[in-house]
Amino acid sequence: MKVLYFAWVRQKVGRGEEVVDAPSEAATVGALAQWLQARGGGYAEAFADLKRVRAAVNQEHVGFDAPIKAGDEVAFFPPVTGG
Amino acid sequence: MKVLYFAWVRQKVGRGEEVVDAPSEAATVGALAQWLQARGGGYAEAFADLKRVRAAVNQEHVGFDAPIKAGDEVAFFPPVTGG
Amino acid sequence: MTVKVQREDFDPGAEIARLHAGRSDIGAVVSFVGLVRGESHGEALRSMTLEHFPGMTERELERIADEARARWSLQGVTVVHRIGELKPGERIVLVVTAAAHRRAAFEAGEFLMDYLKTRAPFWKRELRPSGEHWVEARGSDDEAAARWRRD
Amino acid sequence: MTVKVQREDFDPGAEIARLHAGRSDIGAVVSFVGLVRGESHGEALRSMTLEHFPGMTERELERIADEARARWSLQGVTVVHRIGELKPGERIVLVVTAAAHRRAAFEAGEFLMDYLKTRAPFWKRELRPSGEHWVEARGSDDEAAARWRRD
Repeated sequence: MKVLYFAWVRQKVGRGEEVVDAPSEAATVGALAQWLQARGGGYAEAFADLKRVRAAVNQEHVGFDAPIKAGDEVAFFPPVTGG
Repeated sequence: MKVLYFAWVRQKVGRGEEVVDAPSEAATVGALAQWLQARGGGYAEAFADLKRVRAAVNQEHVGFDAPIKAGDEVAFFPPVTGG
Repeated sequence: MTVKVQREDFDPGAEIARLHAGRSDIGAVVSFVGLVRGESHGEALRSMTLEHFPGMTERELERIADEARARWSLQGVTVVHRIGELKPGERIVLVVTAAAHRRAAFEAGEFLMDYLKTRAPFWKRELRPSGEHWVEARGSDDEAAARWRRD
Repeated sequence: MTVKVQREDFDPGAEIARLHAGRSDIGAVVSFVGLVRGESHGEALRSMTLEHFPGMTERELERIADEARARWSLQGVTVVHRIGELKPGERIVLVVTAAAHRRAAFEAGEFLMDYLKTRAPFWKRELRPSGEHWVEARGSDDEAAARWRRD
Protein backbone atom coordinates (compact mmCIF):
# COMPACT_ATOMS: atom_id res chain seq x y z
CA MET A 1 0.00 0.00 0.00
CA LYS A 2 1.32 3.41 -1.00
CA VAL A 3 1.18 6.12 1.66
CA LEU A 4 1.77 9.83 1.00
CA TYR A 5 2.51 12.56 3.54
CA PHE A 6 2.17 16.33 3.09
CA ALA A 7 3.14 19.54 4.91
CA TRP A 8 4.11 19.05 8.57
CA VAL A 9 2.98 15.43 8.52
CA ARG A 10 5.61 14.89 5.82
CA GLN A 11 8.23 16.81 7.79
CA LYS A 12 7.63 14.85 11.00
CA VAL A 13 7.53 11.47 9.24
CA GLY A 14 10.67 12.49 7.37
CA ARG A 15 9.55 11.41 3.92
CA GLY A 16 6.93 12.30 1.30
CA GLU A 17 5.88 8.81 0.34
CA GLU A 18 6.56 5.16 0.99
CA VAL A 19 5.16 1.71 0.35
CA VAL A 20 4.08 0.03 3.59
CA ASP A 21 3.19 -3.55 4.32
CA ALA A 22 0.41 -2.96 6.83
CA PRO A 23 -1.25 -5.92 8.55
CA SER A 24 -4.69 -6.93 7.33
CA GLU A 25 -6.18 -5.61 10.59
CA ALA A 26 -5.35 -2.10 9.37
CA ALA A 27 -8.53 -2.13 7.29
CA THR A 28 -9.51 1.52 7.74
CA VAL A 29 -7.71 4.83 7.37
CA GLY A 30 -7.83 5.29 11.15
CA ALA A 31 -6.40 1.83 11.84
CA LEU A 32 -3.58 2.50 9.37
CA ALA A 33 -2.85 5.82 11.10
CA GLN A 34 -2.65 4.05 14.48
CA TRP A 35 -0.41 1.35 13.04
CA LEU A 36 1.90 4.06 11.62
CA GLN A 37 1.81 5.93 14.94
CA ALA A 38 2.97 2.77 16.74
CA ARG A 39 6.14 2.79 14.65
CA GLY A 40 7.37 5.50 17.03
CA GLY A 41 9.83 8.32 16.30
CA GLY A 42 8.63 10.80 13.70
CA TYR A 43 5.55 8.67 13.04
CA ALA A 44 4.52 8.89 16.68
CA GLU A 45 4.88 12.67 16.49
CA ALA A 46 3.03 13.04 13.19
CA PHE A 47 0.08 10.95 14.36
CA ALA A 48 0.13 11.98 18.03
CA ASP A 49 -3.14 13.93 17.69
CA LEU A 50 -5.34 12.38 15.02
CA LYS A 51 -7.79 15.30 15.27
CA ARG A 52 -5.14 17.41 13.56
CA VAL A 53 -4.69 15.00 10.64
CA ARG A 54 -6.82 14.62 7.52
CA ALA A 55 -6.77 11.83 4.93
CA ALA A 56 -7.51 11.04 1.30
CA VAL A 57 -7.84 7.63 -0.35
CA ASN A 58 -7.09 7.53 -4.07
CA GLN A 59 -7.16 11.35 -4.14
CA GLU A 60 -10.59 11.71 -2.51
CA HIS A 61 -11.13 13.25 0.92
CA VAL A 62 -12.29 10.60 3.40
CA GLY A 63 -12.98 10.22 7.11
CA PHE A 64 -10.85 7.97 9.34
CA ASP A 65 -13.56 5.29 9.22
CA ALA A 66 -13.08 4.85 5.45
CA PRO A 67 -12.11 1.29 4.46
CA ILE A 68 -8.83 0.69 2.65
CA LYS A 69 -7.61 -2.26 0.65
CA ALA A 70 -4.43 -3.43 -1.03
CA GLY A 71 -3.50 -1.19 -3.94
CA ASP A 72 -5.11 1.93 -2.46
CA GLU A 73 -3.10 5.13 -2.23
CA VAL A 74 -3.60 6.72 1.19
CA ALA A 75 -2.52 10.30 1.94
CA PHE A 76 -2.19 11.98 5.35
CA PHE A 77 -1.95 15.75 5.76
CA PRO A 78 -2.99 18.71 7.93
CA PRO A 79 -6.22 20.63 7.24
CA VAL A 80 -5.72 22.49 3.97
CA THR A 81 -4.72 26.16 3.91
CA GLY A 82 -4.60 27.23 0.27
CA GLY A 83 -6.30 30.15 -1.42
CA MET B 1 -35.40 77.76 -11.54
CA LYS B 2 -33.37 75.43 -13.73
CA VAL B 3 -35.03 72.17 -14.73
CA LEU B 4 -33.21 69.23 -16.35
CA TYR B 5 -34.73 66.25 -18.18
CA PHE B 6 -33.09 62.89 -18.95
CA ALA B 7 -33.76 59.78 -21.04
CA TRP B 8 -37.37 59.44 -22.27
CA VAL B 9 -38.51 62.35 -20.09
CA ARG B 10 -36.09 64.49 -22.09
CA GLN B 11 -37.29 63.02 -25.38
CA LYS B 12 -40.98 63.64 -24.59
CA VAL B 13 -40.39 67.16 -23.26
CA GLY B 14 -38.26 67.85 -26.31
CA ARG B 15 -35.34 69.47 -24.51
CA GLY B 16 -32.63 68.61 -22.00
CA GLU B 17 -32.86 71.69 -19.83
CA GLU B 18 -34.63 74.98 -19.45
CA VAL B 19 -35.15 77.82 -16.98
CA VAL B 20 -38.76 77.98 -15.84
CA ASP B 21 -40.62 80.69 -13.99
CA ALA B 22 -42.82 78.48 -11.83
CA PRO B 23 -45.46 80.09 -9.58
CA SER B 24 -44.67 80.23 -5.89
CA GLU B 25 -47.39 77.59 -5.26
CA ALA B 26 -45.07 75.06 -6.95
CA ALA B 27 -43.15 74.71 -3.70
CA THR B 28 -42.43 70.97 -3.94
CA VAL B 29 -40.99 68.71 -6.63
CA GLY B 30 -44.42 67.12 -7.07
CA ALA B 31 -46.17 70.50 -7.46
CA LEU B 32 -43.56 71.55 -10.04
CA ALA B 33 -44.12 68.30 -11.95
CA GLN B 34 -47.89 68.93 -12.00
CA TRP B 35 -47.36 72.50 -13.14
CA LEU B 36 -45.10 71.26 -15.97
CA GLN B 37 -47.65 68.56 -16.85
CA ALA B 38 -50.37 71.23 -17.18
CA ARG B 39 -48.34 72.86 -19.96
CA GLY B 40 -49.70 70.11 -22.21
CA GLY B 41 -48.07 68.62 -25.31
CA GLY B 42 -44.82 66.79 -24.63
CA TYR B 43 -44.92 67.89 -20.97
CA ALA B 44 -48.34 66.27 -20.51
CA GLU B 45 -46.92 63.06 -21.99
CA ALA B 46 -43.71 63.10 -19.97
CA PHE B 47 -45.53 63.66 -16.67
CA ALA B 48 -48.69 61.68 -17.47
CA ASP B 49 -47.78 58.97 -14.94
CA LEU B 50 -45.78 60.43 -12.06
CA LYS B 51 -45.12 56.94 -10.66
CA ARG B 52 -42.78 56.42 -13.61
CA VAL B 53 -40.78 59.61 -12.96
CA ARG B 54 -37.98 60.20 -10.44
CA ALA B 55 -36.42 63.48 -9.33
CA ALA B 56 -33.25 65.05 -7.97
CA VAL B 57 -32.77 68.49 -6.43
CA ASN B 58 -29.27 69.92 -6.68
CA GLN B 59 -27.98 66.48 -7.76
CA GLU B 60 -29.46 64.56 -4.82
CA HIS B 61 -32.24 61.97 -5.19
CA VAL B 62 -35.45 63.24 -3.58
CA GLY B 63 -39.10 62.26 -3.25
CA PHE B 64 -41.90 64.29 -4.83
CA ASP B 65 -42.69 65.83 -1.46
CA ALA B 66 -39.25 67.52 -1.32
CA PRO B 67 -39.43 71.32 -1.02
CA ILE B 68 -37.87 73.48 -3.72
CA LYS B 69 -36.89 77.10 -3.73
CA ALA B 70 -35.60 79.70 -6.19
CA GLY B 71 -32.12 78.86 -7.40
CA ASP B 72 -32.55 75.09 -7.02
CA GLU B 73 -31.72 72.81 -9.92
CA VAL B 74 -34.46 70.21 -10.34
CA ALA B 75 -34.02 67.14 -12.54
CA PHE B 76 -36.70 64.71 -13.76
CA PHE B 77 -35.87 61.29 -15.19
CA PRO B 78 -37.02 57.65 -15.35
CA PRO B 79 -35.79 55.08 -12.79
CA VAL B 80 -32.09 54.57 -13.46
CA THR B 81 -30.86 51.59 -15.51
CA GLY B 82 -27.06 51.73 -15.51
CA GLY B 83 -24.55 49.08 -14.57
CA MET C 1 -10.89 55.75 -4.27
CA THR C 2 -11.27 56.27 -8.00
CA VAL C 3 -14.51 57.07 -9.82
CA LYS C 4 -14.53 57.59 -13.57
CA VAL C 5 -17.29 58.15 -16.13
CA GLN C 6 -15.93 57.93 -19.65
CA ARG C 7 -16.62 57.03 -23.27
CA GLU C 8 -13.39 55.04 -23.70
CA ASP C 9 -12.99 51.40 -22.82
CA PHE C 10 -11.14 50.45 -19.62
CA ASP C 11 -8.58 47.76 -18.77
CA PRO C 12 -9.77 45.52 -15.89
CA GLY C 13 -6.33 43.96 -15.37
CA ALA C 14 -4.63 47.36 -15.14
CA GLU C 15 -7.25 48.65 -12.68
CA ILE C 16 -6.93 45.53 -10.50
CA ALA C 17 -3.12 45.85 -10.47
CA ARG C 18 -3.26 49.58 -9.75
CA LEU C 19 -5.21 48.92 -6.52
CA HIS C 20 -2.63 46.58 -5.01
CA ALA C 21 0.66 47.40 -6.76
CA GLY C 22 3.48 48.14 -4.31
CA ARG C 23 1.38 47.25 -1.26
CA SER C 24 1.46 44.22 0.99
CA ASP C 25 -1.54 44.91 3.23
CA ILE C 26 -4.10 43.71 0.67
CA GLY C 27 -5.09 40.04 0.65
CA ALA C 28 -8.09 40.11 -1.66
CA VAL C 29 -9.11 42.02 -4.79
CA VAL C 30 -12.54 41.40 -6.30
CA SER C 31 -13.53 42.83 -9.67
CA PHE C 32 -16.83 42.96 -11.50
CA VAL C 33 -17.05 43.61 -15.24
CA GLY C 34 -20.49 44.25 -16.77
CA LEU C 35 -20.85 43.55 -20.49
CA VAL C 36 -23.43 44.33 -23.19
CA ARG C 37 -25.37 41.17 -24.04
CA GLY C 38 -26.35 40.53 -27.63
CA GLU C 39 -30.00 39.72 -27.05
CA SER C 40 -32.86 41.62 -25.44
CA HIS C 41 -36.57 40.79 -25.35
CA GLY C 42 -35.98 37.98 -27.84
CA GLU C 43 -34.39 40.32 -30.38
CA ALA C 44 -30.79 40.80 -31.48
CA LEU C 45 -29.34 43.93 -29.97
CA ARG C 46 -27.66 46.25 -32.46
CA SER C 47 -26.27 48.68 -29.92
CA MET C 48 -26.88 50.17 -26.51
CA THR C 49 -26.52 53.87 -25.73
CA LEU C 50 -25.83 55.04 -22.21
CA GLU C 51 -26.98 58.51 -21.19
CA HIS C 52 -26.08 60.02 -17.82
CA PHE C 53 -26.48 63.11 -15.65
CA PRO C 54 -23.04 64.77 -15.75
CA GLY C 55 -21.95 65.88 -12.33
CA MET C 56 -24.61 64.03 -10.39
CA THR C 57 -23.35 60.69 -11.75
CA GLU C 58 -19.85 61.21 -10.36
CA ARG C 59 -21.22 62.53 -7.06
CA GLU C 60 -23.61 59.59 -6.72
CA LEU C 61 -20.87 57.04 -7.52
CA GLU C 62 -18.66 58.69 -4.90
CA ARG C 63 -21.46 58.54 -2.35
CA ILE C 64 -21.99 54.85 -3.13
CA ALA C 65 -18.26 54.17 -2.78
CA ASP C 66 -18.15 56.14 0.51
CA GLU C 67 -21.06 54.06 1.79
CA ALA C 68 -19.16 50.85 0.95
CA ARG C 69 -16.06 52.14 2.74
CA ALA C 70 -18.15 52.99 5.80
CA ARG C 71 -19.57 49.45 5.92
CA TRP C 72 -16.50 47.37 5.14
CA SER C 73 -12.82 47.74 5.88
CA LEU C 74 -11.58 48.40 2.35
CA GLN C 75 -8.12 49.34 1.13
CA GLY C 76 -9.27 50.49 -2.27
CA VAL C 77 -12.35 51.03 -4.43
CA THR C 78 -12.46 51.73 -8.17
CA VAL C 79 -15.61 52.36 -10.20
CA VAL C 80 -15.47 53.01 -13.95
CA HIS C 81 -18.67 53.40 -15.97
CA ARG C 82 -18.85 54.00 -19.70
CA ILE C 83 -21.31 56.24 -21.53
CA GLY C 84 -22.21 56.59 -25.19
CA GLU C 85 -22.88 53.90 -27.77
CA LEU C 86 -21.72 50.35 -27.04
CA LYS C 87 -21.94 47.16 -29.10
CA PRO C 88 -22.75 43.63 -27.88
CA GLY C 89 -19.79 42.12 -26.03
CA GLU C 90 -18.37 45.51 -25.01
CA ARG C 91 -17.54 46.38 -21.43
CA ILE C 92 -19.97 48.76 -19.66
CA VAL C 93 -18.92 48.96 -16.03
CA LEU C 94 -16.05 47.96 -13.75
CA VAL C 95 -16.05 47.78 -9.97
CA VAL C 96 -12.89 46.74 -8.09
CA THR C 97 -12.62 46.36 -4.31
CA ALA C 98 -9.48 45.63 -2.29
CA ALA C 99 -9.43 44.41 1.31
CA ALA C 100 -7.34 42.40 3.76
CA HIS C 101 -9.83 39.51 3.58
CA ARG C 102 -12.00 38.09 0.84
CA ARG C 103 -15.42 38.40 2.46
CA ALA C 104 -15.22 42.21 2.68
CA ALA C 105 -14.01 42.48 -0.93
CA PHE C 106 -16.78 40.22 -2.27
CA GLU C 107 -19.57 41.80 -0.24
CA ALA C 108 -18.50 45.37 -0.99
CA GLY C 109 -18.27 44.56 -4.72
CA GLU C 110 -21.78 43.14 -4.80
CA PHE C 111 -23.09 46.04 -2.71
CA LEU C 112 -21.50 48.60 -5.05
CA MET C 113 -23.11 47.01 -8.09
CA ASP C 114 -26.53 46.72 -6.42
CA TYR C 115 -26.41 50.37 -5.35
CA LEU C 116 -25.01 51.58 -8.65
CA LYS C 117 -27.87 49.83 -10.49
CA THR C 118 -30.53 51.60 -8.42
CA ARG C 119 -28.95 55.00 -7.56
CA ALA C 120 -26.43 56.10 -10.19
CA PRO C 121 -28.12 58.28 -12.84
CA PHE C 122 -27.48 56.28 -16.02
CA TRP C 123 -30.11 55.29 -18.55
CA LYS C 124 -29.80 52.67 -21.29
CA ARG C 125 -31.44 52.88 -24.70
CA GLU C 126 -31.38 49.79 -26.88
CA LEU C 127 -31.39 49.74 -30.66
CA ARG C 128 -33.08 46.57 -31.88
CA PRO C 129 -34.68 45.57 -35.22
CA SER C 130 -38.06 46.72 -33.84
CA GLY C 131 -36.69 50.17 -33.02
CA GLU C 132 -35.30 52.16 -30.11
CA HIS C 133 -36.33 51.11 -26.61
CA TRP C 134 -35.45 52.59 -23.23
CA VAL C 135 -34.49 49.83 -20.82
CA GLU C 136 -37.01 49.53 -17.99
CA ALA C 137 -35.78 49.40 -14.40
CA ARG C 138 -36.05 45.89 -12.96
CA GLY C 139 -37.77 45.08 -9.70
CA SER C 140 -35.06 42.49 -9.05
CA ASP C 141 -32.49 45.31 -8.90
CA ASP C 142 -34.54 47.14 -6.26
CA GLU C 143 -34.79 43.90 -4.28
CA ALA C 144 -31.05 43.33 -4.59
CA ALA C 145 -30.34 46.83 -3.26
CA ALA C 146 -32.90 46.40 -0.48
CA ARG C 147 -30.92 43.43 0.90
CA TRP C 148 -28.28 45.90 2.11
CA ARG C 149 -30.70 48.27 3.84
CA ARG C 150 -30.12 48.63 7.56
CA ASP C 151 -32.90 49.50 9.95
CA MET D 1 -13.70 25.47 -17.56
CA THR D 2 -9.99 25.99 -16.92
CA VAL D 3 -8.08 24.78 -13.86
CA LYS D 4 -4.35 25.43 -13.56
CA VAL D 5 -1.79 24.82 -10.81
CA GLN D 6 1.50 26.52 -11.63
CA ARG D 7 4.63 28.18 -10.29
CA GLU D 8 4.43 31.13 -12.71
CA ASP D 9 2.44 34.26 -12.08
CA PHE D 10 -0.87 34.74 -13.93
CA ASP D 11 -2.49 37.74 -15.65
CA PRO D 12 -5.94 38.49 -14.20
CA GLY D 13 -6.90 40.85 -17.04
CA ALA D 14 -5.98 38.28 -19.69
CA GLU D 15 -7.95 35.54 -17.90
CA ILE D 16 -11.01 37.79 -17.53
CA ALA D 17 -10.87 38.72 -21.23
CA ARG D 18 -10.37 35.09 -22.29
CA LEU D 19 -13.66 34.10 -20.63
CA HIS D 20 -15.81 36.58 -22.56
CA ALA D 21 -13.83 37.43 -25.71
CA GLY D 22 -15.87 36.94 -28.88
CA ARG D 23 -19.07 36.16 -26.99
CA SER D 24 -22.18 38.23 -26.42
CA ASP D 25 -24.13 35.96 -24.06
CA ILE D 26 -22.14 36.99 -20.97
CA GLY D 27 -23.32 39.98 -18.95
CA ALA D 28 -21.14 39.64 -15.84
CA VAL D 29 -17.59 38.54 -15.09
CA VAL D 30 -16.42 38.43 -11.47
CA SER D 31 -12.79 37.84 -10.56
CA PHE D 32 -11.05 37.22 -7.26
CA VAL D 33 -7.31 37.68 -6.81
CA GLY D 34 -5.72 36.45 -3.57
CA LEU D 35 -2.42 38.09 -2.57
CA VAL D 36 0.35 37.37 -0.04
CA ARG D 37 0.10 39.85 2.83
CA GLY D 38 3.28 41.16 4.39
CA GLU D 39 2.40 40.55 8.02
CA SER D 40 1.42 37.46 9.97
CA HIS D 41 1.00 36.97 13.73
CA GLY D 42 2.48 40.44 14.29
CA GLU D 43 5.65 39.62 12.39
CA ALA D 44 6.92 40.68 8.98
CA LEU D 45 6.52 37.87 6.48
CA ARG D 46 9.66 37.09 4.49
CA SER D 47 8.06 34.58 2.14
CA MET D 48 5.31 32.03 1.87
CA THR D 49 5.77 28.59 0.34
CA LEU D 50 2.83 26.70 -1.08
CA GLU D 51 2.96 22.91 -1.14
CA HIS D 52 0.28 20.82 -2.84
CA PHE D 53 -0.79 17.27 -3.64
CA PRO D 54 -0.09 16.91 -7.38
CA GLY D 55 -2.94 15.21 -9.14
CA MET D 56 -5.43 15.47 -6.30
CA THR D 57 -5.19 19.27 -6.35
CA GLU D 58 -6.29 19.50 -9.97
CA ARG D 59 -9.01 16.88 -9.46
CA GLU D 60 -10.32 18.65 -6.37
CA LEU D 61 -10.34 22.06 -8.11
CA GLU D 62 -12.25 20.50 -11.00
CA ARG D 63 -14.76 18.96 -8.59
CA ILE D 64 -15.23 22.35 -6.91
CA ALA D 65 -15.72 24.06 -10.28
CA ASP D 66 -18.19 21.34 -11.37
CA GLU D 67 -20.12 21.88 -8.16
CA ALA D 68 -20.33 25.63 -8.90
CA ARG D 69 -21.57 24.92 -12.43
CA ALA D 70 -24.21 22.58 -11.05
CA ARG D 71 -25.49 25.27 -8.66
CA TRP D 72 -25.38 28.37 -10.85
CA SER D 73 -25.90 28.98 -14.54
CA LEU D 74 -22.33 29.86 -15.50
CA GLN D 75 -20.82 30.49 -18.91
CA GLY D 76 -17.25 30.11 -17.77
CA VAL D 77 -15.07 29.28 -14.76
CA THR D 78 -11.31 29.75 -14.42
CA VAL D 79 -9.23 28.77 -11.39
CA VAL D 80 -5.47 29.36 -11.27
CA HIS D 81 -3.48 28.58 -8.10
CA ARG D 82 0.23 29.11 -7.69
CA ILE D 83 2.65 26.86 -5.81
CA GLY D 84 6.21 27.36 -4.62
CA GLU D 85 7.76 30.33 -2.87
CA LEU D 86 5.95 33.67 -3.00
CA LYS D 87 6.87 37.09 -1.62
CA PRO D 88 4.56 39.63 0.07
CA GLY D 89 2.38 41.39 -2.51
CA GLU D 90 2.54 38.49 -4.97
CA ARG D 91 -0.57 36.90 -6.46
CA ILE D 92 -1.51 33.45 -5.07
CA VAL D 93 -4.87 32.51 -6.56
CA LEU D 94 -7.30 33.65 -9.23
CA VAL D 95 -10.95 32.68 -9.63
CA VAL D 96 -13.01 34.06 -12.52
CA THR D 97 -16.69 33.36 -13.11
CA ALA D 98 -18.80 34.43 -16.11
CA ALA D 99 -22.60 34.45 -16.21
CA ALA D 100 -25.53 36.18 -17.87
CA HIS D 101 -26.33 38.04 -14.64
CA ARG D 102 -24.24 39.45 -11.84
CA ARG D 103 -25.73 37.57 -8.89
CA ALA D 104 -24.70 34.15 -10.24
CA ALA D 105 -21.18 35.38 -11.05
CA PHE D 106 -20.68 36.92 -7.58
CA GLU D 107 -22.13 33.99 -5.63
CA ALA D 108 -20.26 31.36 -7.63
CA GLY D 109 -17.00 33.27 -7.17
CA GLU D 110 -17.41 33.46 -3.44
CA PHE D 111 -18.49 29.79 -3.29
CA LEU D 112 -15.43 28.71 -5.29
CA MET D 113 -13.06 30.53 -2.93
CA ASP D 114 -14.81 29.19 0.20
CA TYR D 115 -14.64 25.62 -1.13
CA LEU D 116 -11.10 25.98 -2.42
CA LYS D 117 -9.97 27.18 1.02
CA THR D 118 -11.40 24.12 2.76
CA ARG D 119 -11.10 21.32 0.15
CA ALA D 120 -8.21 21.93 -2.24
CA PRO D 121 -5.03 20.22 -0.98
CA PHE D 122 -2.67 23.20 -0.62
CA TRP D 123 -0.61 23.99 2.47
CA LYS D 124 1.11 27.27 3.27
CA ARG D 125 4.39 27.57 5.17
CA GLU D 126 5.45 31.03 6.30
CA LEU D 127 9.02 32.20 6.77
CA ARG D 128 9.11 34.88 9.47
CA PRO D 129 11.94 36.26 11.67
CA SER D 130 10.93 33.74 14.36
CA GLY D 131 11.31 30.83 11.94
CA GLU D 132 9.21 28.61 9.68
CA HIS D 133 5.54 28.18 10.55
CA TRP D 134 2.84 26.11 8.88
CA VAL D 135 -0.32 28.18 8.51
CA GLU D 136 -3.13 26.78 10.66
CA ALA D 137 -6.55 26.21 9.10
CA ARG D 138 -9.04 28.83 10.24
CA GLY D 139 -12.43 28.05 11.71
CA SER D 140 -13.84 31.05 9.82
CA ASP D 141 -13.02 29.29 6.53
CA ASP D 142 -14.97 26.20 7.61
CA GLU D 143 -17.90 28.43 8.57
CA ALA D 144 -17.72 30.24 5.24
CA ALA D 145 -17.85 26.93 3.36
CA ALA D 146 -20.66 25.64 5.60
CA ARG D 147 -22.88 28.53 4.44
CA TRP D 148 -23.20 26.79 1.06
CA ARG D 149 -24.11 23.37 2.43
CA ARG D 150 -27.50 22.13 1.34
CA ASP D 151 -29.58 19.73 3.39
